[in-house]
Amino acid sequence: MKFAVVVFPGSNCDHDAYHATRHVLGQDAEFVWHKETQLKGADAVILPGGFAHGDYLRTGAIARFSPIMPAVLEFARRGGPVLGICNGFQILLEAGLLPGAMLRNRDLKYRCEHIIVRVEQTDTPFTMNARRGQQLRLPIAHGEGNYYADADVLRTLDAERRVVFRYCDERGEVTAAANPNGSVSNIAGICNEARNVVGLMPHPERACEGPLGSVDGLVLLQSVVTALSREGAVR
Amino acid sequence: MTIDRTTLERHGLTPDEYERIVRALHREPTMTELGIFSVMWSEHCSYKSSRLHLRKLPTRGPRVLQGPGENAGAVDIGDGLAAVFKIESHNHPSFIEPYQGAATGVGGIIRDIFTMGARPIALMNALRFGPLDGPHGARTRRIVEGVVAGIGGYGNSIGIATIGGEIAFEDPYAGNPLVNVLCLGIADASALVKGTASGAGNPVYYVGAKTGRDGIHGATMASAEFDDKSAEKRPAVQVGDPFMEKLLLEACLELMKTDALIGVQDMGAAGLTCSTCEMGARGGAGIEIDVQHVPQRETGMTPYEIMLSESQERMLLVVKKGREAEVERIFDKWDLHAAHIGEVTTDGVMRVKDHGRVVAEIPNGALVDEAPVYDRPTRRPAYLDHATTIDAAALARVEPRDALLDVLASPTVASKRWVYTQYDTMVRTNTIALAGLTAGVVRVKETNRAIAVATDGNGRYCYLNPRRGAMLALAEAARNVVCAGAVPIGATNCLNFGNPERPEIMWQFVECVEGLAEACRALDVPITGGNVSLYNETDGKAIYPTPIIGVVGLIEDAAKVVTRTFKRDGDVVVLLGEDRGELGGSEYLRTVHKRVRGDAPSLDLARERALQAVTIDAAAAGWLRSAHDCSDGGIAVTLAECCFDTGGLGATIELDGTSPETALFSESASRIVVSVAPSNERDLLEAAAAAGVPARRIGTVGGTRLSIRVGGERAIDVAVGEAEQVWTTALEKYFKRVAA
Amino acid sequence: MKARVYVTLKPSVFDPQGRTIAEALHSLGYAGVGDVRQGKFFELELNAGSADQAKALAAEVADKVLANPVIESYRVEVL
Amino acid sequence: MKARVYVTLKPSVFDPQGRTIAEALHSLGYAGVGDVRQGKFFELELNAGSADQAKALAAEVADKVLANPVIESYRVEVL
Ligand SMILES: Nc1ncnc2c1ncn2[C@@H]1O[C@H](COP(=O)(O)OP(=O)(O)O)[C@@H](O)[C@H]1O
Ligand SMILES: [Mg+2]
Repeated sequence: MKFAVVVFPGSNCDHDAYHATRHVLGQDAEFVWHKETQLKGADAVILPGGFAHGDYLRTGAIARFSPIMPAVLEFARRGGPVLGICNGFQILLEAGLLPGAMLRNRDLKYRCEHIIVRVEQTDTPFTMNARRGQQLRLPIAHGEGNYYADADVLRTLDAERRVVFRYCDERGEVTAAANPNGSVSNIAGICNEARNVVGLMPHPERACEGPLGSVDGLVLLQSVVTALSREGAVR
Repeated sequence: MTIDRTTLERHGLTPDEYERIVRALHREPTMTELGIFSVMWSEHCSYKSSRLHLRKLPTRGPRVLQGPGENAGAVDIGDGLAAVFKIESHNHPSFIEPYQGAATGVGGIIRDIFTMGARPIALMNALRFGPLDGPHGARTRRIVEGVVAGIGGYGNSIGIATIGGEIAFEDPYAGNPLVNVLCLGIADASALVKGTASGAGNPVYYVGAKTGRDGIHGATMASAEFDDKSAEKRPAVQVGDPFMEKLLLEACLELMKTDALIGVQDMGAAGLTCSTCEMGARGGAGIEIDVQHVPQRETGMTPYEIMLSESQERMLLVVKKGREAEVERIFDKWDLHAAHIGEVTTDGVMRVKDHGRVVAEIPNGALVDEAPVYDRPTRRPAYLDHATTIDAAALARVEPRDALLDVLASPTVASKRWVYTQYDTMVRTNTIALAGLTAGVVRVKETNRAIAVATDGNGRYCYLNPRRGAMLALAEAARNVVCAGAVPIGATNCLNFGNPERPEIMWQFVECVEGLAEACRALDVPITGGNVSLYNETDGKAIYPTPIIGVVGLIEDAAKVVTRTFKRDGDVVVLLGEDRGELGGSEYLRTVHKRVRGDAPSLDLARERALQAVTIDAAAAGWLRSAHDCSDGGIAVTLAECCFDTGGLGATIELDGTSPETALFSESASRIVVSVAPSNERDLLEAAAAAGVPARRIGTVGGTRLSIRVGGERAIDVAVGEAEQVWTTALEKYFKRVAA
Repeated sequence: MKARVYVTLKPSVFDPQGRTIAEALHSLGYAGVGDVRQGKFFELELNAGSADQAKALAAEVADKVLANPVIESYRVEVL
Repeated sequence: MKARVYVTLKPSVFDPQGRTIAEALHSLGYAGVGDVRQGKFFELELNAGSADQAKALAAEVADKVLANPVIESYRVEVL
């Protein structure tokens, strides 16, 4: 299968996503420059981390107007798997593919370290190989990962089981102390109504090789390979 | 035109220097020319006080591909690749505006690396601040927060992992903090790019941010002391734009894959002036530009202002004639507008026009090679007569356990977690030793190799004994990469000192340079570049003489990287090297007894070299479960740190000696604490014996307490968890927000 | 013509920056300062025929780009 | 009593954020937008006896904490 890694000006985890999908997972992967308008026949799309347009104005606010975004929206509408990592998640929020918005981290500081998330839902193309309740040790690296949604949206997310990852402690408990950025309900990642678009703040692509400190991120990327082999790709 | 004294003073030029200018030009300079000379002949750009002495540094070696003189140095790391690295200071701007000063410092050193054709993959920073409490505590905390946020703000955004560094807090930096940043990149060894202009008629391009009035005379500011009037010079600080630099970085690397480029240099200190004349001088050519084509952010800028502006994120490129369209296409792709501002000439002259009218015409040689060189007088400082003695008998007795906890809580020794979690330490997935565990280690993708980098420099040692202090700095930086299992292959240095016009400061400088040179030779580590930052004084008070040394080491097998933490119950703890009972200049004396006294620890370079060789071999053989050197705080701190970040693994240790304080806190150099599986103990001890390196089993890993006996008597027995709590929280305590 | 667009977090959204500043001010002894909220503003140079046109243009830009309606509200002022 | 403190980069200091926003607006087809500069503002609840006192307090706070005089300037407004 083939991953498209969209490159916005200022993306800086584009190579990480490419390396993980191509060299670790052994799948096909291609960069797609944001000024292009086609996804080059990709089976899954990754919006990588970084600081698109410097994150000036608001994270993701300018990137969502990129020429490639209509193609991403259309791909998502037809059910294609789309993963937004960190800045990619922020872009999905700004683009309206996922609900809510990002605020600055509660303590106003950028934070980079390994944290733990709990897999809440396994019926998305990015978590189908995981166990419900499985704990993943993943790095975070962001200054604005404090997820916000109003009470109505939160109710909908809960009712529709769309919170995919929550920050938790080593025992799997969702506690305030385990929340690195102040996100409402410890939300680390969510999906859309159709469940094919997933955004999360932690970086699974940085946790795919032992020497980097964790391989827990692999399950997300392997899941989408499984999902596509079962269900076939959307073109 | 007559140029009066005040004009000269404003330009930081002496009457003598003015006469040299007139001699070089065979006429009086125009104002624009005077401005150009003033920045090129500033201490910052001309190295006029240091140049004579820097020549003493060894710069050659079998692996050196590029020594000092280009934007950065480069060493061969095998597989056709080069490690490109350099260190740079941004001390003065960081004091005035901590966030932007530090951020633009990071931006500057990154440009030096990618202009060489290298992809930057790692950043390090060496920081010095005043105490976090006491009379200037509040100001210092603000500076620390700003500097750390600025380093992170730039590095995180541009996407280069900050993999390490070091921070110390000492009184003399309260009025003059140090911000030294190192960047490491990887390049194709056969495709290093130079800052050279050649080929008459080849077009000269300007690319990047527009030129504004910011930073005019920044280089001159970095060449003067601070006083209460420094506030007036403040607008010299600039706002960094990491997004622009990210675009420049990607566009330049893309351009470098073509063969359309002749040479490139960033516009750092002294901006357009420096890049234009240096590129011409290196290529034995001239460059002619017209400032009307320089993209400008403000209206009505004069040629003087355009030539001297230090606006950030700008580059000067020389490309092959006929390839213009290709070059412009690449920059357009990245939304950068490349402006064609001039041509290469054959006459060796830097010619600046304004709408066709010549406003400056200076032979490059006059600016670069004929810049003044001073052999400034030196005098051994009087403080050394008394500072180097300690009256050990007068020291109050302290319980060793309490002393250890005190030292662990000293911000200089304490965990820097509060700092490095604010840096993206992992982006580009090369970092293979998590932050805080060892020297910074990055793998080199598509090879089996990894590179370790460490920076070190102990200002107290250099204050008490500049020559030996500098030797110790190089030895310690090298030892740190060795502890990761790497072979040191090259070094860069940033020499931070006070006002060189004072003979005592100049003496410190010369002593340090000579000490550094001797250590480099003995340990076979060539210097490939560096930076000198002088005039680090406020109101006549100088910082400690502080050479910061960055050493780059090569690990052939990335799977064999060694970290500081004990790994397994039952492993044997071995001390390589030996204690010589040296408390002079130690962290213990400073923290527990509030004294900066005594002589710096002794150093036998032959022994150091043997120690490092044994450690490298043991790491390569796969014997080492952990390795950590003894430095600030002595072996007690080393052992404690081996227990930290392990989930509470302890050790039981027996040390020789009669005085627990000395045995525990002496900072004798050339010592490494390693742990090995019991089955490897003999191998290691035999290898050490064969190399003439003292080595002794001092205990075992296990339990949850750190217990140290000295001369058979119990000295320290503390729960690892308790000590670790002190060590991890000491720094962040200063920065906790007050609860509402 | 110039316009300013002021963007603030909606009252229902917690403002960590304002809160931090308020705390900092209290710890510095400014007891007279109560709540603090932080916002941002944009000064736009506009090429518009009239103040009304300028206002409409600024509002459009604010709506589409400068503010995120999920968390922010804005106000336009023509200078 | 309420006061607002507006903080902007000094005119001579380059504003990369403003420039990036302006470029984004141009590429979205907003040709009528020229230069953009970004600033921030703070809304302070103040416990002050008079408007003058409020203004003085806000100015002090602006000077000491809210603005960085090296690169920024500020303006105070009592509501
Ligand atoms: N302490 C030093 N040791 C060795 N080389 C040095 C030292 N200081 C400066 N250099 C070399 O002098 C040259 C000029 O340095 P510098 O003016 O800092 O360059 P840039 O303007 O690119 O920062 C560089 O090649 C640098 O490596
Ligand atoms: Mg340079």
